[in-house]
Formats: sequence, structure tokens, C-alpha cells
Amino acid sequence: MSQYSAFGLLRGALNGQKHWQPAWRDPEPKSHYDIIIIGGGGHGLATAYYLAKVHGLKNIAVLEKGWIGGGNTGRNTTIVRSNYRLKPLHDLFEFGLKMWEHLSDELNYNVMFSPRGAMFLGHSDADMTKLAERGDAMRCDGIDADLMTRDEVQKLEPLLDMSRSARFPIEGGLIQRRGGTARHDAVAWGYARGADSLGVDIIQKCEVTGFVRDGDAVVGVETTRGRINAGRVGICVAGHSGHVAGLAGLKLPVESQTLQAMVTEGVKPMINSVIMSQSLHCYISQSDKGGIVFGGDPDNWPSYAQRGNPMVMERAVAQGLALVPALSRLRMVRTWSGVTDMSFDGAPIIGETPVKNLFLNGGWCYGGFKATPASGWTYAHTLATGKPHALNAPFALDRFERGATIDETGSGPMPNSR
Amino acid sequence: MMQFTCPHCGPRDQAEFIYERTVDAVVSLDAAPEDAMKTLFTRNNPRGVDEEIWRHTYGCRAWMVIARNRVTNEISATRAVGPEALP
Amino acid sequence: MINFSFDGKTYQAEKGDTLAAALLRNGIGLVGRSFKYHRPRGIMTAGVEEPNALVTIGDGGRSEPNTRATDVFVYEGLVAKSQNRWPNLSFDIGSVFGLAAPVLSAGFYYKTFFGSAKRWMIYEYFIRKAAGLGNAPTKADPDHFSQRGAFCDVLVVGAGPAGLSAALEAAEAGKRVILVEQDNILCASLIRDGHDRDGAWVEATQTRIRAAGGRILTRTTASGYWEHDLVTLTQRIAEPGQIPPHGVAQRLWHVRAGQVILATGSIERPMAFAHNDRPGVMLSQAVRTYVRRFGVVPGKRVVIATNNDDAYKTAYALKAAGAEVVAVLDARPAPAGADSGLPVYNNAVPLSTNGARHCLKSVTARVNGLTQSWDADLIAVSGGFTPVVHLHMQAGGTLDWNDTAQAFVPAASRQNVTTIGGAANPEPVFNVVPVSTPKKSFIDFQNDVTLSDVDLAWAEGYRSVEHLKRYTTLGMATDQGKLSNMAALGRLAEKQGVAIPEAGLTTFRPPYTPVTMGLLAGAGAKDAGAHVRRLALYDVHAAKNPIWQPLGYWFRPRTYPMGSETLAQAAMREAKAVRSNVGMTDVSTLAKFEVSGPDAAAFLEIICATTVGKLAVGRGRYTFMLREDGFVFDDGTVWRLDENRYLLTSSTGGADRMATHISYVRQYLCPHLRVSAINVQEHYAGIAVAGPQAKATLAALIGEEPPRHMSTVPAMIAGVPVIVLAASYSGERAFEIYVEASHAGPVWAVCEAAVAKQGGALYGLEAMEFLRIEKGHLVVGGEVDGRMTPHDLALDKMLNKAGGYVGASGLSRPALFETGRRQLVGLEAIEGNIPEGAMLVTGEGASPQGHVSAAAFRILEGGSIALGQLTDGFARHGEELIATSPTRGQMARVRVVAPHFYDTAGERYRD
Amino acid sequence: MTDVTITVLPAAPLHALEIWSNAAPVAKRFKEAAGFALPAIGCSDGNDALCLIRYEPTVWLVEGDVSALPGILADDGALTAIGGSVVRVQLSGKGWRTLLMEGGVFDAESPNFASGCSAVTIIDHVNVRLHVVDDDICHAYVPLSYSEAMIHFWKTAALSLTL
Repeated sequence: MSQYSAFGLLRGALNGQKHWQPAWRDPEPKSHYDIIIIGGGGHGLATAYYLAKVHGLKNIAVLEKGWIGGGNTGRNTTIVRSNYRLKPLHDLFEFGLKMWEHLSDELNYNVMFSPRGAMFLGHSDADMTKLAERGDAMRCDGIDADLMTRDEVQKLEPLLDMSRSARFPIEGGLIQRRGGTARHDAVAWGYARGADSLGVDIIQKCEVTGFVRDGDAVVGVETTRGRINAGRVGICVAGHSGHVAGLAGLKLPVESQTLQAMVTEGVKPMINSVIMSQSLHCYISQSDKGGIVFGGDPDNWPSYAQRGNPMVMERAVAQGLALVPALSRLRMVRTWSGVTDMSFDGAPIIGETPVKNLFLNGGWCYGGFKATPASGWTYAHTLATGKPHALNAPFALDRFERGATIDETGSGPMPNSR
Repeated sequence: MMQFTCPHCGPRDQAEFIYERTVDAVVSLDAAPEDAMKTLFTRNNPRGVDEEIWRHTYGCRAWMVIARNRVTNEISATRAVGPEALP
Repeated sequence: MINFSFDGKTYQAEKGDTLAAALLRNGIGLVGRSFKYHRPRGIMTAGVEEPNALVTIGDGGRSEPNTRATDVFVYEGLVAKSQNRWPNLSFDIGSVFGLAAPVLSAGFYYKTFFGSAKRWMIYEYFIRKAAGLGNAPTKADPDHFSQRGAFCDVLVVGAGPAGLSAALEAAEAGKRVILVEQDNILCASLIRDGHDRDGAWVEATQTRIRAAGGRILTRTTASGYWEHDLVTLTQRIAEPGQIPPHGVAQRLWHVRAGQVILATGSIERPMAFAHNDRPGVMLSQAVRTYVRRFGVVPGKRVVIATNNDDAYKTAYALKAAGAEVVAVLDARPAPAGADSGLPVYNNAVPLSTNGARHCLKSVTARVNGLTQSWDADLIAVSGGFTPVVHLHMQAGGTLDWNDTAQAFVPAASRQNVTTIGGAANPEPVFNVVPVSTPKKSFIDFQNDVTLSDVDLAWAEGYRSVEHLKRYTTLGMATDQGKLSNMAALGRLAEKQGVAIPEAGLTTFRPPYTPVTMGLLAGAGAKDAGAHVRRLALYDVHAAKNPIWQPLGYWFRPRTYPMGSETLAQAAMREAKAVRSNVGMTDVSTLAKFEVSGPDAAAFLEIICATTVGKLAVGRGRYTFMLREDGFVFDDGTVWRLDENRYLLTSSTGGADRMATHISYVRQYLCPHLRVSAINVQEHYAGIAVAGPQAKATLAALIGEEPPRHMSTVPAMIAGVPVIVLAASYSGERAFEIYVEASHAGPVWAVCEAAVAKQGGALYGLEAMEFLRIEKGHLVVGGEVDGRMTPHDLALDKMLNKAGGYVGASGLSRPALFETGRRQLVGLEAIEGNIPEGAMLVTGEGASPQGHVSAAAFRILEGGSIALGQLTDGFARHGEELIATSPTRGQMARVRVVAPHFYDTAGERYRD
Repeated sequence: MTDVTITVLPAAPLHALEIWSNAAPVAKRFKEAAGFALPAIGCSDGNDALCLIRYEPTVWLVEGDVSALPGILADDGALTAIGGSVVRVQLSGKGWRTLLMEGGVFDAESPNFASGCSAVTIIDHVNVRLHVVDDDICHAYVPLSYSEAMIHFWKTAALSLTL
């Protein structure tokens, strides 16, 4: 692997940048791997990377149906934060956030993690109390969170509508200063390059079409490029978990829904942090290219269409403009959408399945991107040892039928009411 | 934004409807507890056609079952559910 | 003449000019700077695909950054400013990035700027400043945006000759027709190209379409094709920056069409050669448009570069307008235009341009393998035509490769859409493989992506078309690759050694052209699409200047301060009035359902987890409801008004959810029941009267003995029929009076007078909260947070032992009865005041074992008290804990107690 | 400006009539007593004294004198007062169809939506019941709490209808 550096770029300036090698190989699949990871998104690639790096396993393949990073890794609003109310969630995401802070150096690939602050706005005293409760829960567990006064909010984001007569007046906020954004594609590419250099085979255009069974155990996968045997198989295809698990005869507590996002034409810096709201459902940040990145609620009905719809988009934009009126004359230049695994308590699923040697990482709802390093780390541990890491133990698949759900919003088993 | 054909009102914009759940997730009142939880907490979630329960909430308020392809959004059937009504 | 300004200088335009035409008319060739290298750029096109000539139009909250000069029609007083340059357009410091271009290759930022995240943020600060294009307004938008629905049998997109003819045919066949055109005139291509159909035909056809009931919308772009033939149209009512009539700047149409006909034409392609981005390099059809439509000749000495016949029309148009065509570089080997009277060179492709002071000076080409140059101030380029297939693709269509046109054309679609005209049948062209130096050969002009960037991405393994796009940012500028995608695909296919159709395509996503955010928000920009729900008694309350509190979409009085009272003082005074005398409050927002029929009780025993069937007529009781997973999701009261008629109340916040739940159970699960469950939340306004003097107050109001606790009677107040429920949330003897909302005013007035006569007070939500916390009553959204079972809330003894209610199965799950669950407790301060929302910990640094769900003060005695959730809390009464709020720097030492602080025996309900 | 006038009508007693069993005999009894049939969904019928508009499969909105209805329903249905929850708004003039398209998703411009027709839809986030009185008048039944917002929306929209 050629090391990336400013020096390398300068050298390239003299040779027409001709000395760079492919960031990852394009290998033919072998007949057997110790561990196969289905899904070449950020989570799958991170899992492979940590399997090789931390657990010293070498004979690993990542099978990707299309092109790596082409699912939700490349379709989210790039927000990174760990500000959850419930302990199992904030512990998992905080573990990840700490990894984000050094990820560029770890991977020698600039993932542009920008801890510019992730801020939830409060619009009433009741909101502020809820935000304080969340912040207090985090602080007591050693995670940074600060309440902000109206003045502090205004100073950070001068374009917010701070008028008292606003429909959702801003009373203050809760900020996680270590939260922010990252470059989504770079995460997939960086992990891919790192995993590849440690010997992991990343096999694109290789769709898993079935599982090879020996009794109650999975011993391999059928793919569009033939049968591949495996010691253990990890599903890591959030959005399509239901489909892939279905190939093994499993029904999951997951419903696939579309989550759309959009970006405006680029403008000079105007939004400094990540703006979210306790009462409204929109997320606003500004990319390094200058586009205002916007996200809202999922569609609230099942879909694999990977296509947005104007009703949900217009609602998110209305909410965003109510907060930041100066966005009105910007133009939305592109919309896109991803298929998300909406789990039935809003929390991910990482762990064993009822099928021997088959593991599941999914159910990320609309919050998977920020968990990429933590998801990879804990899933690698689970796949390597056959047992969950302490951080993902609460996220077991059997928690639903047992009654041990992790329901951050308290809205129950219907993903569409979340 | 899809268009559904309400069995009572005819073609109407999706904005008038709210999705409830799939038919395979209906927990009948007399189900055994274990079956009830299995039903509540698992879904077929096919990448294809499934039967979904929608309500014409902002229209006639009636419930219906819509067979819809989740990839193409093609609707292959719609049927009314609920108490018997006059034509 | 129309006056407009550009970068502070005033110019004149002709009527009908686009800003681009007006700038060219005034000899202005340099209009903008590119995104990455800040290269000087001019006007390249005459349409919405323009990548270079982006300007900010208008002032203040109305200013629109990144407006294409080709897509704004000049009006009197238009103000335009160039962007992405400092200190000015012709001398831009940012152009040093261009000098660093050899270092700033595709994806360079992934390979450097390492170190901590904080260090990256320093680099990022400068990168962010250099990136972006125009400046966003800093003021609120003064204008409105309309959104309108429409239905038609046939929607025709594009009013060129093909679209206009199709619209006429459909309209005269009796169909409901909508025809949309993004330009401000129809059939502009006829003017550009000359045709046997002329302006009179266009005029007559329009008239016939309108006469047949058709609707024609100009300055309207079909920007999105969604599900089931829904097309969104964006209509400009005013031009960018222009003060609109009635304050409506644009309208967003949601059109549901029976059939969609796309007559969207094609977009001309540039060619890749060195310095092909210089002002003075223009697309051939654009040149012809400026000459023929606007009467502006953008150059005096012109080179034409083409791979098709169409560009010859440009040459003739230029000649006719008095310009000199110094060379026609035709890539095709055959002498297609030999007898044209033009200096035609076959086997000729441009290699590079030279220039000075942001103007084109000469063009160099390879002709039959030899290099040749011409002095010129304009090069008109035609690299073929890309059909506008965006809407077809958004609709879920597929494409075919048309080899003679070297273009993708629409094939099958799963929606009811057809493509006609040039978009379906593009002009034949000759395939040209770029031969010039890839480093300066731009393909994505705005984002400064060159052929060499594509080559680098390929070499580094970013070989899927999506990886290529994302790694190089190709096609991600404001034009979304309208000019660049085919050139990139060509290069990629060449690298892969495959034909273009096998190289893959990126997804076409809405919108076709960028859409103003305010337009998407519509009226919702003002209130986030969340209208305030107004109380029936709003005017009565408003007259008293209360402090309002949002509750869902409702606003309810929080307190009614007197004089200089603070919120807390007012609320405490109000609460004391209830504890010691009588208070009155508006409880209209509570969810209410009237449930009638022989099976009403059976139905309620499915909805409610408590028993209902044994309730006598005229009696009521507390109840709660479970979700199917067994968690408590709402609570309220149920009253038997009559033999077969019940009133069910539940929480305000859960009202819509409960309405849906009731309908689902009734209609889907129990269609056989003989029951009617009607939502009467808004039918009845509700007035609560509470306090030791409530009974006397009510007796005076209804003229009879008020009902005993948890009983109900019909009565008359102020001559209006009401329902009186003796229910208490406050812990005092209390009544709720329900009256038809339209008659609530007089009833409120009489009640208020009666309360005042007793020396009582109005109270708001804040006092209500104090009262119910002290009494230990639950609130949905507080103690009832969707994660608590009846057992966790100590409600299990009330569960209907016969089962049969929704949620009974969910309650059987094992983990709900394991130790370690959070349970409802009371908290009493030993030291300090308990902060609401605080965490309950055993000591500093310990992980929380629970939290404070609601905090208040004992109303008469004083002292900080609270309700909370605590791990295994039932068994921990008497234990001391710390309630800590690090985010607020507050802390209290608390003792765990039972969650009732007032009249635990319920004696105050008894008369 | 366009030809549409927005007027709030005075509050009136309104009822929801629901039939849960034996619908056909109830319908027969109703027709014999009232002199007109229970209208089909999407339609209204009646006279000055009693008018029924059917918005739901099993529920009719009743305007006017309901005193005879409990007897007709017997144990097969119920009548529930709902008048307090609704503000009746009259949209008059040729422009009412266009006005209803503002923020709307229902085809009020369809010639099929004619006198005596009814529909429920959502306009600018508000659930509105419509009843076409004649070609120049449409009645809208707006939820009380949203009526202020809805009327404000209509009055604003009416100004720019013809643009």
C-alpha cells in the first residue's frame, strides 16, 4: 500500500500523479474463507479491517453485490455523534466517536471527520428539560454534552430564527461539541484500502443468492460468482437485512423503509455545526463543498425503491426553513435516498442468529453511519470469538421476544410511529 | 407520492393515507402469547410484493389492504376491510 | 431598453433578453469563476445546463445565489453580481488554486491533512471558505411560495414543435391537458433553427389548445417524476430577485397525470480539448440562439468545431449576421459541407485555445494529423446531442444506446410515459475520441474535473461509474453533469475497453434543475407545516394575557400571572388556590371518544387494560391502555353515560395515536362488534373546577347536588346542556364540565364568575403539574414514557384479570419481570432542590440508576419533591441517592419514597 | 384576485350517524321515514330539514333535525353529536375549485365533482370535508382547532389564485 501524504501529492505534481496504485485489489473469490462478510458498506469493510487488524485473521472476504460504499454508507447525511439518552446506545456510539477522532490517521485516509458540534435545539421549557435529561445521562456516563443558552446558540448559528414569535422559538440547545460530520465515501474507501492491505479480499459485483447449509449450520454462501465456503458468515447489509436473512429462512424484527436526504447548491459557509431539533425532524449541516445537507424523517412505509417522495421532502424543508429562514432562496440540487433497516425498537441488532455460524449486523434505522467504527469493532469481535463484545451484548436479536428492547423514543414496536 | 385506489373513494393521493403495518404483523386478539409476539416482532419484509394495511385517514377513514411491490411501487390489488357497509 | 446592473455597473438590455444575452450584448465575456481552481469563465450555453455563468441575482432576503445567467430574463432594475472571486471578477486571488492544480488532483484531500480531528478542522476552515459559490442571503425571504395540486389526462413536458403538436392533439381529443415549458416562450427552437412552421403557427396552436381547455404554463420546469405518474412542476411567477405580484414568487405544482409525454429535446455536448473552458468557448446551438433569437453576435471571428451537421446552421447564422467564420472543424472524414461556401476542414478536431485577459485569441486544431491555428474570438462547439432523459429515468425507465447518435435514448418505462421529438431521436454524430492533453481538457466545467482526473481515478481503482463520480466530484455541480456525464462515460469506457453502454450510468435523481428551497417549503416555511391548534376558548384566555405553553400542536395557558408575578410565583399562587379554595382550568384538549352500542363495554375492555364492564350507569373510573408489546402508552378515564353509551378520555399528547388505535381495533380487529366509537375531542370543550370549595361552586352552578367522586350527571349551566364528571387530577374534590365547543364561551364565563365569587383562581398547566406531582398522578410523556409496564408503574393490580385486552400477550415476556427494571418512585429532597430530568446516582462518578421524571414543591408545606424512575425502585424506599444534573450544575440529595405526597388515603375526594 | 369568497357559517348541530348492523333494513326504514335514501359514499341527499352527507363507509354526517333518527336506527346504529368540533366554511364564486387545489391533493377541478358530491381530503395539512352545494358554492367542514389557520390560508391563497 502506498502511503498517503502531502509529500506524495507534491511528488505527484512532478509526475502527473501517475505513481498512485489502486486503493484496493480486484481479486477473484477463493473457494474458502474463514469468515465471509456479506455487504461491502462501511460496516462490513470496517468489520473486515478489524478482523484482520485486531484479531489477526487473514482469510477473510467481503462480498459486495454492487460497488463498495454504494448503499447507505454513500447515502446518508454524514452526521457523527453519540448523544443518545439510553445507556446501551450512548455507550456504543461513544465508543465509535472516540474511534472517529483518530480514524484518518488509523487508516492513512482522510475521512474528514469534522467535530464541529452536533446541536439539538430546544423550543420550549419542556424541550430544554428533555435535553438536559439526555445531556445529564450522557455526562454521568462520561460523554460530553453541554446545555446552551439562547445567546450561545445564536452565536454559534447566527442565521437561526431567534425571534420569540417563531412557530418553534429557540430556547436553547444541547450540544455535543465532539460530534460533527465526516466524508461518507472516504470511510468506505479508507476501510477498504486498509483491509485490502491486510489481505482481505474485497469482491465487488458478487451477490449472495443463498446459504450453503450443513444441518443447522451455515457453511458457505451461493453467489453470482459461484459457491464460496466459509467458517462463519456475517450479514452486514442494513437496508436489505430482511432479504438476506430471508435466504437463510430467518424473519427479522426489521422493516425496510426509505430515508431520503438532499443537498443544495454550494454556497459560502453559513451553517457552522450540525443543527437538529428536539421537536422537529430535520437535520441541517453544510458540506465542505458548500452544499447544505438536509435530512428528515424516513418515509414511514416499507420500501426498497431507493427513491424519495416529495411529500416527505417538502415537510423536512419546511421544518428546516422554519429554523433557518435564510435557506429559502438556496436551491435543492439533488435528492437521494437509502433503504434503511427500521428495527422494532429503533436500536441496531448485532450478534448471533438462531442459525449456527450465521451472524447479523443490521437494524440500524437511520443512524448507522456514525456507528461505523464501533459496529465494525464489535462485530469483528463477535465474528472472531463467536460471542458478543460487552458493547453489543444488549443488542442481541432475541431481545424483542424476551422484552428487553432498547427503545430510545419509547414509541414501541411499530417503526412507522418512531 | 403514490396514488392508491380507495375501495370507497376511488383514486386518491397517498398524502391522505397512513401506513399501519403488513398483514403478516396483525396480532389477533385471541393469539397465544408466544405466537402474538412472533407476529408482532417479525416481518416477511420481502423485496417484492407484500400485503400492507393502510388507512384512508384523511379521507373516508376506512382501512384497506394493499398489495404493493416495494421495489416498483406497482399496486396489484386493493381490498376493503372493516365492518360491512352499505354500497 | 431595460436597465440592469452587473457587479455594480449599469447596462442596458433589450426586452426578452436573458441576462446572458444582455451581458453578451454589452460585450461582457467574463461572468464567473469556477469552483475549485477559480478559473475565469464565460457563457457557454443558452439554457439551464449552463455550468459557468453563475451569478447572484437580487438583494436582501430575495437574492438568489448561483443563478444561471442563461436562465433569468432581464427586468428593469435587475441586480446581478459575480461570485466566488475576491477582490473582483477579473482579478481573483483564488486563481492561485489553479497554479496548484498539479497537486490538487482528484481526491487529493483524501491523501493529506492528517493528524487529529481538530487539526483537520483548521484545514477545513480554509477549504470551506474557498469552496461554495455564491453567498446565501442572511435575511428572511420576503416572498411567499404557492403549492398547488393539479390533475390531467395528458401532461406534455416541453413546448417545442413536437410537444406543442402533441398537446394540441390531446386537447382537441377532449382530454385535460397541461403543457409546460421552462422557457418564457414556446417553440424557441423554431427561432433558432428556422422552420416551415413559424410564429403564427405557434400562436394559433396555443390558442387552439387553450380553447379546448388546455392549460399552458411557461417558465415552468418539470423537475421531478415520482410514483404513479406524479410530476412536480416549478413555475416562476417572478424572475429571480424580482418583486413578485401579490408576493408570490414561484408555484410548485403537484400534477397527477394519466399520461406523460416528454418532448424535452436534447442538450448539446461540448468537446474535450485543452483550455476548452475559456470565455469565448460556446456551444454551437447557443451561439445560434444568441444570434437569431436575441440578435447578439457573440464573436467576430469564429471557429466552428463539430461532429455533426447541425453546427453548419450556426455557421450560416453567423455569416448572415456579419461575423466571419474562419474555420469549420468537422471531425468527420467525409466532406459533408464541401459546397457550403464555408472554410470546412474534415478530419479536424480542436486541440487547444489560447487567450489573454480572459478573452479567446486563437484556436489550434489537428487537421488530418497536422496542427493548424486560427486567430478567433469565439469557438462554437458541437460534440453531439444528449437527449434529456432525466424525467424518463426518474420515472423508472431504461435506456437504449443509439450508436449513430452516440447517445442514450429512452426505452421501456414502468410508468405511463412516452418520449417524442429530439429526445427520442437525436441527430446522428461522429464519435470523437479526445486527442489533446487531458490535464487542461475540462469535462465538468464548474467542478474543474478534467480528463486526467478521470484517468487518475481509474488508476487508483475507482472504476465503477459511481466511484468515479464520487472520487472526482464529476457531475456533482449545480448542473448535475448535464454537459459532463457523456464525456466522462466515454473516457471510462475507453479505459475499460468496452462500449459506452457497458460502462454503466449514474442514477438520474430529481430535480432536473435546482429547485428553490422556499418553494419546497411552501406555506410551511412560516410554521414548519405545523399549524397551531387553537382552543375553542382561545379568545377568553388571550384576553387574560397568560403565559402560553406548547403541548403538541396546541397552545394552552401555562399560568395567568397577576401584576409582576413570575411564572413560578403565579403557578404557585394558582396551585395554592386549588389546594385551599377552588381553581378552574381549561382541559379541552384531552382526547375524548364517545363509544355507543350494545358491544361498547366489550370493546372498551379490549382497548383498556382495566375492567369496564362492571361500571354502573353514571359512574366512571381511571383506566390505562397498553400497546401490543405490553407497555403502557396512555391513560385516562372511562364513564358510563348511559346503558350503552360511554365516554373515554385519554391524554392530549396521545390523542391522534389513540384515535388511530381505536379505529384499528374497531375496524380491523373487531369488525363484527356492534359499536360506534366517535372522536369527540374537539366537540366538547372541557372546564375543570377543583378544590375544597369546588363542590359548593358547582352546586351553585348546576343548582343541584353535584355528583360524588367518579360519578357523572348531565346538567345545565348558563342554559347550555353539559356533562359533569366528578374526576380529580389535582388530588382535590374536582369536576370536569364538558360542553359543546360552540357554546363553551357562556359556560366558561358563568363558571369563572362562580369561582371568582368563591375567591378562587384560574390555573394553568404549570399549577396542574405541581398538583398532580404532589398527588402522584402519572403523565403520559413523563412517567409514562413508553418503556414502562403496568408493573413498573405499580398499576398491575388494576389489570383486568380476565385478560383479553390489547397488550396482554406482550406482558407475558420474561425480561419484563426480571430484576433491574426501572420502577416508579417518589423522591423527597434532603438537601437542595431536585432538578427535573436529573439523573439518580449512588455517588459521584456512578452510572445513573434512574432519573427524575417530574419535579415540584409541596404546595402548602413547601419542600422539593419529585417523581422518578429507579432501578428496582419499589424495594428501595428509604434509600438516599443523589439527583444530579451536570449540564445545569445542579444537584440534590434525595430520599426514595412512595410516589404519593398528598392525601394518600384519598380522603379529600369524600364529601 | 379571483372570484371566490370565504365565509364562516354559523355553528349548527351536526351528528355522526353510524350503522353497525342490519344496514339494509336500516336503509329501508330510513327511506320510508325520510323520503330519500341514505346517500352513497361521496354523495349527499336530503332537504332543508334534514341533510345527510356520507363521508365514510358506515358513518354519515347529519345536518338538521335528527329527532326521528334514533327510532330508525334502533339497536343497529347510533347518533353522536359532533357539531362542536367543526367550523363550516362557505367557499362561493367560480374560483372555489382552484382555491381548493392550493395546498391540495384532491381533484376538486374535476367536472365529476359536481353538485351533491362530497369528499374528504387534506389541504395544507388540515383534514377537510367538502360538500358541493352547487357549481358556485362549496361547503368545507374544518376542524375547529385548525379553522383559524385554514381560513387564513385560504384568504391568502385567494389573492394570488389567477397568477
